[in-house]
Amino acid sequence: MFKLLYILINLFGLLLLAPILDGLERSIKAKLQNRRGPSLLQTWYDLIKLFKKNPGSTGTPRFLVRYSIYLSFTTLLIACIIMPSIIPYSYSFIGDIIVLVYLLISSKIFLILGSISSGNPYSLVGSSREVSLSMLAELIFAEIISVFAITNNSLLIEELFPAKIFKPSLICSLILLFFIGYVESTRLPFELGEAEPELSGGIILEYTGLDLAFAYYSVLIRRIIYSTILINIIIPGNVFIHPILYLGCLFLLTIIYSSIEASFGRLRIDSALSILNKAVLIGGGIVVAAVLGL
Amino acid sequence: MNRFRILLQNIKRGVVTEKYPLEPIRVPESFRGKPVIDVDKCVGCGACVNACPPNALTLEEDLNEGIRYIKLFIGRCIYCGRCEEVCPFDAIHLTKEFELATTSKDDLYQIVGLRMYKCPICGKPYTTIRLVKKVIDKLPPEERSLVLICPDCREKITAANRSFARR
Amino acid sequence: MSLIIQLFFSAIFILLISSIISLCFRGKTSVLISSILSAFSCLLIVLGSLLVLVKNTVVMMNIPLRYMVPGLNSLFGEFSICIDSLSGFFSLIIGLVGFVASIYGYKYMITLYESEHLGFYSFNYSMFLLSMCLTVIVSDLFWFIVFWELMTLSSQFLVSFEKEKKQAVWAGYKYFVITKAGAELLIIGSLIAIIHYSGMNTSYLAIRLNPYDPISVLLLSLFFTGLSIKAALVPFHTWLPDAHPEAPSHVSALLSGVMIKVPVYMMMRTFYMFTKPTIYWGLIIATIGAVTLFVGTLYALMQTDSKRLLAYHSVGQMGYIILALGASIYLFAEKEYALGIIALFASLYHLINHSLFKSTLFLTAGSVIYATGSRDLNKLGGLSKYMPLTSLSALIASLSISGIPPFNGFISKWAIYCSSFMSGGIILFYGIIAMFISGVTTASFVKYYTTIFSRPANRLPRNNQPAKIPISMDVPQLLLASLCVLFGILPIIPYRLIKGILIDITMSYKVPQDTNIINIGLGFVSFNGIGTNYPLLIAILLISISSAIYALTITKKEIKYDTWTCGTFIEARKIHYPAKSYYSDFEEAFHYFYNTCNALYTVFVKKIPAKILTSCKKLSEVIEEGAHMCLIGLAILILIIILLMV
Amino acid sequence: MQQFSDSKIGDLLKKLGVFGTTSIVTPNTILINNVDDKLYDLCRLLIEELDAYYSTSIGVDERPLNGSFAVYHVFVADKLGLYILVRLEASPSHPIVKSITPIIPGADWAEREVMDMIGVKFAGHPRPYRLILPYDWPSNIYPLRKDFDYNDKYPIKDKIDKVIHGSTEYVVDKEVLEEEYTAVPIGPYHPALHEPEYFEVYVDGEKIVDARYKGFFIHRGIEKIAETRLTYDQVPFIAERICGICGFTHSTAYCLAVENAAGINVPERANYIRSILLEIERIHSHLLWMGVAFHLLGYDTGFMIMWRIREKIMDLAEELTGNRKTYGANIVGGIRKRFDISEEKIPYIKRLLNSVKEEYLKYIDKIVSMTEIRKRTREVGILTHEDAKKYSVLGPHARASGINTDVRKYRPYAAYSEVDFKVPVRDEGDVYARIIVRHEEVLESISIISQLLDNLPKTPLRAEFDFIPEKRIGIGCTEAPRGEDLHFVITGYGNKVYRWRPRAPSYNNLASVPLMLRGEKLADAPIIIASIDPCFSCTDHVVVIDIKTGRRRKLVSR
Repeated sequence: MFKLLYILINLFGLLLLAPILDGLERSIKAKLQNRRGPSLLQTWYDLIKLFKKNPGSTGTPRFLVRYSIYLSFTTLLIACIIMPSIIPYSYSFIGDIIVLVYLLISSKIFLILGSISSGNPYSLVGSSREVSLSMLAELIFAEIISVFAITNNSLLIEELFPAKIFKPSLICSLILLFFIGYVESTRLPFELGEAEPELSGGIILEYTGLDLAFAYYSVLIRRIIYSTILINIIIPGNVFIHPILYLGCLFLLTIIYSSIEASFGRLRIDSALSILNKAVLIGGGIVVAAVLGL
Repeated sequence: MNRFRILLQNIKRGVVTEKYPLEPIRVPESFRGKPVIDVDKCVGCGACVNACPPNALTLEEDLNEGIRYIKLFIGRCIYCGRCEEVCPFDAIHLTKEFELATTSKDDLYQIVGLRMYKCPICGKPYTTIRLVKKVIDKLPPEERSLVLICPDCREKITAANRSFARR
Repeated sequence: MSLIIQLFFSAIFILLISSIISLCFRGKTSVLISSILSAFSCLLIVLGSLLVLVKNTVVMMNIPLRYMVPGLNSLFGEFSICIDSLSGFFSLIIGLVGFVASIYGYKYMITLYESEHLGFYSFNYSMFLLSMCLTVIVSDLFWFIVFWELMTLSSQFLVSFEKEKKQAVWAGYKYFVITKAGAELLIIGSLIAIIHYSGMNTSYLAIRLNPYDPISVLLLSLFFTGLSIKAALVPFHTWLPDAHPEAPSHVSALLSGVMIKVPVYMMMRTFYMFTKPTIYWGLIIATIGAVTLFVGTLYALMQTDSKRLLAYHSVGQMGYIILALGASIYLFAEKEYALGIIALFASLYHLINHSLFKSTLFLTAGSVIYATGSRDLNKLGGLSKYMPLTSLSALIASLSISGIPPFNGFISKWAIYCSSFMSGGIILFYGIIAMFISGVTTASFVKYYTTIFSRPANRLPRNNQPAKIPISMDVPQLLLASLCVLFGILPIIPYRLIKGILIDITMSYKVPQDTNIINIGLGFVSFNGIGTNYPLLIAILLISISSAIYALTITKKEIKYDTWTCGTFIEARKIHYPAKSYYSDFEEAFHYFYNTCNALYTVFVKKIPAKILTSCKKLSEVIEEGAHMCLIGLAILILIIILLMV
Repeated sequence: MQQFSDSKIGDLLKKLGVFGTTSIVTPNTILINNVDDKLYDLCRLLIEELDAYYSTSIGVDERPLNGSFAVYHVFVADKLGLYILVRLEASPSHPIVKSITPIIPGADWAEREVMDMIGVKFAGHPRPYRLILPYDWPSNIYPLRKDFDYNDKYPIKDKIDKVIHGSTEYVVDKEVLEEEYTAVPIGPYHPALHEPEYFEVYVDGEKIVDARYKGFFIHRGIEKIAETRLTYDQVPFIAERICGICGFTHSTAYCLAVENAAGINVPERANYIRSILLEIERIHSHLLWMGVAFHLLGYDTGFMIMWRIREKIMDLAEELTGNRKTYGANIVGGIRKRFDISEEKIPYIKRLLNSVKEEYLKYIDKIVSMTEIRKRTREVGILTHEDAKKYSVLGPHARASGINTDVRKYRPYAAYSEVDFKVPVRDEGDVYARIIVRHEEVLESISIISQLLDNLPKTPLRAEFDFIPEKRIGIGCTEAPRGEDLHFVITGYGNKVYRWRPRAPSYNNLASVPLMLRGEKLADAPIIIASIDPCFSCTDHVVVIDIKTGRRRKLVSR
């Protein structure tokens, strides 16, 4: 019974926190740009407003365009269930870390399927960019997972979170995880699929009302999932201090993320891919180090 | 690392935006805001109407009632201040007021109604009493009689005079 | 004769009959006969192999052929059949896909290939199925090679079935030449085996090779090369992307889904049964697997022809299978039995998955050809409106091959990652490449699905209204697609099929019996202490939550609108995004790879053979000239002699 | 003002006299009349020997004056500081003149505009299609003819898209582009464009293969209104409203044109104040543009910083003119009294400008040196020197392509002859060069303002003059933040202009955009389009389409 309670706390905690963190990020970014910025709950207000609106449908097949966004959202929810987040308990029965990463990736793929089906050229360009990025991102994820697997000798989530020994290769892979989590969570230098001034929304261009709310919400949840993976590997798994530490680290990460986001312009896709290519090489080096036992 | 230095400078600078709708905002002395017609000074000469580029100021006459209306519609006003510049009697001024949003279009009108002076010959109202008074004050007494007649009648009289003279 | 043997023999008999009868007809009748008979016999094969796998028995049968040369103890005097779980597993795949393809093929062939000699097709089709089935169940190298060649021959005719199409004939020729070369290697290998090891006995049971003996190394390498040519492993894959698309679609399904698995069968036999697993062979096989999946899939990403794209993916997915096989051999040799078993399981699992989803995909591509007459992804679009069932099965198969949970491709890929990530060493890097390529596969199939089925329709090539797909073509796809889902959410089913093979192999190596290595329950897989996966739960959660959200949103009125084009009117034709534009930036980022591979291709596939050919020609010319010289010389000599005589 | 007796001008007149009758209409404007078949030779002479560039063409319905239509081609000889007008006459019954587009591609739009608005046809024009009027406009009605009343109304056909796709009467400018590329519509409603314009960009993946431009979506009857309803003194206020950013430069150009035509000498102080306000406007515009550019590059912090600095300039404008835009100061003959700059304000202005400069310099180098900004601007959207000349591009856009042109320097107006400043020129021709040119111009403008403030003369603000003579031609040219802003005026009767045509710099610059887009990435399209600082309202608003001011119409609907 307690286990179910834990899962529910984790799930709903993340769902609740994700927009608030975005609000925090927005206000920090505003402060960095000499603005006042919105309140912490602004993202929630936006979401609620959108949730109240009617959905729209377009593209061929119309059903897929809409349903894919719910599939995308649901995969993220399942990922939330798997992970230890606020309370360090994970329901690893569903799957291990590979399953977790696959859930994250497939949420993006579902979104892209729907987005391309809408037939908008901007959505197509955005999806094409997003897929190009996530192909390389998957490679980097594979490298990170393999480092985890080597250092912890397991792929099970409860074995990985938190990490027991901090080898140099593990720490390096955590930095890589930070990077790739940043890339994958549609933040500014790498926010290429949506790219407002270029593609006017790109992959989420054709969603409106309720569906748009789900699209936004999935972005926010994806962000918090990446932060959570990173945090939970580092902080100890004691039930009592874990939630406090977790929230503190989330806050810290938000500050870091928002200040990075405020200080970068958007990259062009070719330079983004070349940066990712470099990260892949670095990741390869880390894997070699891990294999050598460093 | 220039990009982070920029952020540091920004943090030092602090918040610069203002909570404008919640707090009042300062405007300079020379601000050109909503024009206001001074009802006491306006004589209804229509100089402002002629000068107004966007036709925000219009002149209408109700000949039956004998009233001349100077209408100012803020909805068309571009706040150029030409009216202020051309007004011979200092009767229209730009104020510092700029929050003019309203739910009713009527709020955007300023209408000055001035009683008109009737021509003693044909009985047709042709100008405002105030204007006549102002003009009369300035003119030498011998020319006053002509001003008190409407332009049409004046034309007729002068034409008659001329033909008389020609004969 | 046991029931299993009866089933197999009747299937073989029916196939034989079907091929002979259908040759007598020219038109639709022949297709009808061969389709019905093949489908029926495939069902029998499925039944028989299921029996083998479920019962986990080995059925053997020897038919002495002595009477062929009366009074003489002939050399290859025995036609021996041995159906163990490995053969059963592969014949199950042959039966399954063959059944579906036969049903599908009837309508497809009679509509699209009316003008051709259909009797010839039917003959070859049945022959092809027959030879494939026999290839995996015989237990004698001699007969193996005989049926192997028959398989190549009959499939070659199927590939170049459209005689008028230059490309098809050329592709068939290329296919035949390259795979024949592979077969020669096999023959040489078999000869070595026969001569060196087993006397005149070529039965599988007799061949036991010492992996460190130089001659057996030669033999193994000959075998491996020969098999990998047929399995289209890089660098011998060049025939496949040309050959598979040219065949009729259900034959492509058979070629990609089944035929290229037959060499894997022989590889498994060779490396697990003829010899002991060794580290270097494991590494070589795994390396070739990794290279294959890398090259094949990255090339698939660039394709804009639907069937060619699928064919390149066949290369790539073969890479997965071979990688897992190599990893298992390596891990067995390293005495990491647990991981080795997982890898072997993954290899076999992915093999059957690949036949399911790749056959589905080829059938969907065939339906698209049937409906619109086009394979060009640049031009297609919006077909889901006209062919919803095809679209659904294509979506399922695309998600499966992309490894999206909870479909079957995901579980097998996951098993590959688990075994490789935990193995450490070089296999780990191959695992990383495999995971990367999984992303590339996803990208490629996002392209495949969306360019054909979703997005607003483009102007269709043939006419504006696509032809209606008959039920006999829809049902086979749906059947395979539902198997994809079933194998995904209930991994216990394929596990049951594979278990026999795993047990056989672990028994033969006296692996410490740890039954908990692979723990599979209803819908869940757990590799002890390594990884867990509960696809059934994921599927239930996914479907139920997303449907619940969808149901909740149904209460709100849906606003229908057209795609937003910045507020201006623009024709759908103009904003059509062709397949070649997808991921062009990614291709640009990987241009080093593509350039190198293209350069290698031109050098090794185009230039060197051409040079060899020209030099052969020159040689023959020289020889011919020599002959002329000789003739002239002879004539002069005779003249002189005559003169002298005079 | 230049002198008649200048021997150079005399030589020039002799040289040009070969081609037609020459006359000097204002001290800096030469009119060549009766050019018949030697038109091309004349154009070549002007461009090659005199180093003049083609600026624009103006169609005038001169039937009430002399019974014929006229087309004026304006050439600008920057080196001599002269405007050379080539007047072509067209008979009212059969209005056809020779097109110069075959030798001067930059004349394409201007000639098509004349065809649309006046109804003079150009023989030999390569693309004689409609440019400005919508496709459903009746074919024999030309809005700028004098017999067209400003409040005439014509029914608009209902099914517009049918006309577009099926009509043979008006051939849509449609080139056959291979079907295999995707058309990406940028505009009319696109977040990167702040005004409705339409670029149809053909892409192969992300790479732009070709681009087409269609503009003139928003039309207000500004020219027609000015010619029919407004007096000389009222026109500056509508001229300002051509543009939301560089309005003051339009009203100045108009005033200059009328003053040139009438020979009014503007008092010194008014000239100084005009220059100060123009420079404030330029700083404002460039800062705004930089903000927009950084926003389009995805760097919102830079956007906020630039607009924060711009805010101070707007405060300054508010302090000087009473509003955040420098509107309303100009009037024919000088500056209005209200806009005088009093002595007390000068220290404040200087202080403010200094702080702006300081803050601006603190940020701009750091922002421009950021790698992603550099990568996305360097060697992106290149316009070569030759192409820039061919398309007669103007302003910072031309200066970034190595063309040394600046009205302020070479044809000084207002008080620019009294100050010392540099004209920044760069040779790269890419987006980066355009940023840097504008960056340097901001600094130059600040220094110009302080120089002007230092020697602000004490004269009256407005020239005394009786009336404005009729039928005079005047050209007023100012250097708007986007380039040369040219106003052409023919004075008329009854205190009204007879013909007024403003030509905004974006009109010339926009034609070069498709050229720059070719071969670039789609991601860079917004910044390339923005790099010319396009002012679509300037380009569009100057022509009459719809009769009632501000009336909206959907050009293309479904």
